[in-house]
Amino acid sequence: MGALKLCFVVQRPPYKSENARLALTHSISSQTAEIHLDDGDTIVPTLIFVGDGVLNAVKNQQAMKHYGVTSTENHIKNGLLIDMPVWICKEDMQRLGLTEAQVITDAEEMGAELKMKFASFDEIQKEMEACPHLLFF
Amino acid sequence: MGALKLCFVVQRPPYKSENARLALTHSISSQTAEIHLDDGDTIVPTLIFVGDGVLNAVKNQQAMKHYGVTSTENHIKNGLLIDMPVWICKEDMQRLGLTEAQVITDAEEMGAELKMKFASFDEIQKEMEACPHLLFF
Amino acid sequence: MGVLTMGVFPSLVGSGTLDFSFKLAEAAMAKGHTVNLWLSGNAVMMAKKGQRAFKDYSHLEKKMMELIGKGMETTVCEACAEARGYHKEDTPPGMKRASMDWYLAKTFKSDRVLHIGGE
Amino acid sequence: MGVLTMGVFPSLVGSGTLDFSFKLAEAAMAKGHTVNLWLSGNAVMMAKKGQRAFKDYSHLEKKMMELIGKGMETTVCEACAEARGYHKEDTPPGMKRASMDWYLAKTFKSDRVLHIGGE
Amino acid sequence: MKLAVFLSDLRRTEDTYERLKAEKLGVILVENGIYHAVMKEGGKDSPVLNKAGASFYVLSEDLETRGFTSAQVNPKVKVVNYGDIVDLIMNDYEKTAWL
Amino acid sequence: MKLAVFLSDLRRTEDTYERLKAEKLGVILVENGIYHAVMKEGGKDSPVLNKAGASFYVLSEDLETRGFTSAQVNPKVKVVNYGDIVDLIMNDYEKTAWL
Repeated sequence: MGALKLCFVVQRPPYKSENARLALTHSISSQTAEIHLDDGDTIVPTLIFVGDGVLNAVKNQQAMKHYGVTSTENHIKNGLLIDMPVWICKEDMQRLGLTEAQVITDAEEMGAELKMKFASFDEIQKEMEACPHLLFF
Repeated sequence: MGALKLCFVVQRPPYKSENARLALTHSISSQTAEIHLDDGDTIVPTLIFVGDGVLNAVKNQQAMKHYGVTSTENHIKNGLLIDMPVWICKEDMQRLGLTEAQVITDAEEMGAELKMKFASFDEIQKEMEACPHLLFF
Repeated sequence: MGVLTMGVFPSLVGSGTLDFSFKLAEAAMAKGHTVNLWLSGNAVMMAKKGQRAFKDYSHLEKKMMELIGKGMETTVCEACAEARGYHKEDTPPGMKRASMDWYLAKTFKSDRVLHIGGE
Repeated sequence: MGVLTMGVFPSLVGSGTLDFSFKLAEAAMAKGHTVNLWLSGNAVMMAKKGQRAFKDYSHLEKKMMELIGKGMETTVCEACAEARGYHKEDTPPGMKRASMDWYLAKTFKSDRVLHIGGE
Repeated sequence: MKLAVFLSDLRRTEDTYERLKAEKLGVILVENGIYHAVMKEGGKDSPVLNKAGASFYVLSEDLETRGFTSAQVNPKVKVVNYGDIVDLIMNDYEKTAWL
Repeated sequence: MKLAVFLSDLRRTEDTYERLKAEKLGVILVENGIYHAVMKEGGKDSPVLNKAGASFYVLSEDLETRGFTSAQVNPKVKVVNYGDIVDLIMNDYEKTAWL
């Protein structure tokens, strides 16, 4: 019986490729990983947005309206809804001129209790040290 | 009856993607474009390497040996062989520290008469002005 | 009214470039222009029938068929398709397969060419 | 001897990343390690049988079949494949199809994970 | 020449843009290129907007897809839609360059 | 942590590399990352090689594919093959990061 921590780190903006989307779908799939594991074993993900990756967390994305696809906003909120920790680097937000008002802070409207964590890169570094495997997107 | 000049401009290094390879195969296909054109009409390409694109012209690429694929070196020489003008930006070579000895200057061993043209960006700019359509890769 | 030839190269499932080119083609045709579309490199993914629509991916087959129906001449790079295992029978109806010289020849009588390269 | 799980995401016809991962897998197996390979995103292109070999493209089907024959467990992301129109009957023999949780579960008993993301 | 340049990335991997000259230059920001119209990295305008003599355009659909609105767009940049881009290509400029 | 970082591009689009810390850091240059081992842009070493305390490796197959040889490699960088990279991953480092 054990828990394996995995860090999913998104470094690039949304929509250029599937990159961020795949980070989101893969991290969320940790919920069902136990069907392949021994009893009691679990995968415990942390989803982290750093660098230009913080642009994935901008609110009010109209991807469905204009292109008929789910937004990364929607995916992030789904992550919070299943109680997956979602972290965003606050230094990077500041560098890119993003305020807290512009980014996702919670998914209360969907009934999620967990909130986005605004983390320093130092905290993110410590989380990466605590994860045996790192998955950079 | 007329000739249409097209500039094919390669801006990126080889092997990361098909990018440079597609520039080469498409520009070389100008040779057979006339089957789709009226009598006497022709497509006249200039293939230009700028920026990091000049790395495509480095000699002695061992792509076939290691990965079983044709090198961009080989493609460039094929271009010279069909008398397609191939230009390389000399300022970019200098910036990246490439000497003339390191890059393709001709394809004499294949029987090509045409040689690589080492051009300044000013000359390249003029060639782009002379082409009605620009194809950047 | 003019002729616009677009060559689309790097696009893929999950990238916005094919979406962009189809929307631009639609807007150009709505204004009475003629549009030719060349799909090469990874953009030949449009040459595969039977792509399943997921909300996570833009699904462009319907839009493409609609534009072909309205007269957009759409041709896919034959070698690029074969290299990916997309054979003649995979090609959606109305889409042509040709070698690269088709694209170059199309530029001859075009007023504008928008060549979407990159990686 | 250890277990190495690789996840390959962005690779495509014409990119070197799939070549890299297959060569690395081969080298690891030659040294007695066990290798698991997860193909997701655009790397699911390996899930299409019948890709024609051109000298311009690295053609990896043979190498992959060889490695699968030597025991490399190779699984392709089912949804990513379906979105591209690659169905069960397109999958080369010996390759598995699964949902994403397969990959995460494999990391559990792996000594090392090499996750090749990017664009 | 009258040239319409398309930029579709935030982090560019070419430097052709900085060196290209045109009597009349239009810069059309699409896809992830839209970030150049709305972000002030380190408090400054994107260097893309420093190109002298150019006219700048940004695609509204791509802005909104990424969570931004016209109100956030740099005053140097005009917000356009797909139809406007068709007119720019077919009427206002003679050549295009997707960099 | 003991971390092996893989760089596969000449023009990078992330800045994670500059910020990541590790007690023991190996930087493995593969694919177009090999240019950092052989080019002196503007006469200078690639900034990638300035990472303090890191060990640098470059894949010989990828060097040669692009027309370069071991003789041209910066003395800071050790030339390795695929088998060596396996040993680096499995024996010398605990985690990997493909950036």
